[in-house]
Amino acid sequence: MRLVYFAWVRERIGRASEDIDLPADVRSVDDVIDFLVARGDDYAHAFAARKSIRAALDKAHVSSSTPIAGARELAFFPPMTGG
Amino acid sequence: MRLVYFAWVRERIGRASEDIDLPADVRSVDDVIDFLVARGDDYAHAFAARKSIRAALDKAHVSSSTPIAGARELAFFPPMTGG
Amino acid sequence: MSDACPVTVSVETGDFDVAADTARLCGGRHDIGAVASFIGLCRDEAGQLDALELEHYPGMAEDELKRIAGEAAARWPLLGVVIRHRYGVIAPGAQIVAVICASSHRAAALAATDFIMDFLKSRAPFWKKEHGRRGGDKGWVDARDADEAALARWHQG
Amino acid sequence: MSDACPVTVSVETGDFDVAADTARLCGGRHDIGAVASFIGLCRDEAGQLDALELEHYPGMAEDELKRIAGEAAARWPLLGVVIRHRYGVIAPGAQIVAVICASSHRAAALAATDFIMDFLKSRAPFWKKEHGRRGGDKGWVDARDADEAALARWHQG
Repeated sequence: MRLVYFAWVRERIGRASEDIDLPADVRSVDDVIDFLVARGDDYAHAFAARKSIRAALDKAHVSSSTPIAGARELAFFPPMTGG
Repeated sequence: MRLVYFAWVRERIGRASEDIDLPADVRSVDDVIDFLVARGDDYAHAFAARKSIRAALDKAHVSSSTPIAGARELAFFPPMTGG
Repeated sequence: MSDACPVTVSVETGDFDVAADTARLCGGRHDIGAVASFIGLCRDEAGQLDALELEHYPGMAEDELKRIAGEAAARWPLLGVVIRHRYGVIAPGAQIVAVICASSHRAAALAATDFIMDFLKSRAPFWKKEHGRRGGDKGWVDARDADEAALARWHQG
Repeated sequence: MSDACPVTVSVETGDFDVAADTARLCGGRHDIGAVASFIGLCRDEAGQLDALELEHYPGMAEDELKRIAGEAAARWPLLGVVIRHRYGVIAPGAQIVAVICASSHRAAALAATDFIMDFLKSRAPFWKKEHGRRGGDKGWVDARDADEAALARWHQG
């Protein structure tokens, strides 16, 4: 799966995107966050304020309980501040 | 006192303005309307739908019970339709 | 707040330029974060209209527009207001009225524009007459009850 | 209603021209009686800001703006919507975002513009970073609770 990061999530993780093979038991957006946090301190830092992180699956907003099955791209970012 | 008329009030009365010496017992905007209606059919026609006629005293909106003492110009017109 | 809010009002036969007014409002200052505007156009849905003719009360029209702009500036932290209203003969598709409100934040600019249009419709002394396609005089436009009712929105709070 | 409502959306680094967009929306038609617009500008009240940098999610940003415009067109009888949002480095005083809504009547045009700005602020994937005067990085702008709360206005009725 392709993971993409924006704003300070991107800065903390240290990259804009990456392709990761996720284990079969990683089923929801929440599971992906757990998986990433366990990977290292940069990820743990990025997701420290976990409730404020937003996710989009194939470029549509989703809640963190959403299943990721069949999706190609998962994005994580802070609350939006456009306009 | 100078009386000025707009839109269909002006058309029904047949003039845009006139200067009239009002009797001493004509004290309010309502009194002016009564005085005009008694003057002739054109005035009676103009003020037939009396509740819908608006008045302005020296270019400020007033209610029909407002005293006219000291004012120089009294305007009558239909509900406004600008914008 | 109204001390800091320049107000420009005009009642003229000629057309106006909202882009130029917006540029003038914002020129040389960096405290404006939001500009809301409204343009009212001469509408002719059915293709029956040759033109609108707008009558106004000279002097009072300008005064009322200034008064309404001042009320908006007293209610919201505005950094500039422009109100332009034309009179005379106006063809379908042409501009009739424009309101522009500048502020630091969007909520104030948008609400003030809405407020000014509501009061302008029912309080500024203008009257519209329709001229029909075949030279026929279709008569004076009736005031809409909805316009008067719209004012009630602003009396609460 | 949305069939009759052309929607134009753009996410670009370059500036936009609201007057040109308005003319394009209204050109050659006489059924538009009201055009409301909103322009968001880069604000620097304290003179501390060198520039804003806007990051966005390519693809999703355009999709979200189109989705929000479509929701507005489903709620109100609109005759045209334009949403333009810039990204990249934007200097104080420069334009960031514009929303233009055309309709037969003013209430729809104004409400739709307000609605689109509210949803754009909290749902369109853009993020602002401030660059300070002395080259210092002032960091990412925090989302305002007020922006999220503004959405609640549209959930009733």
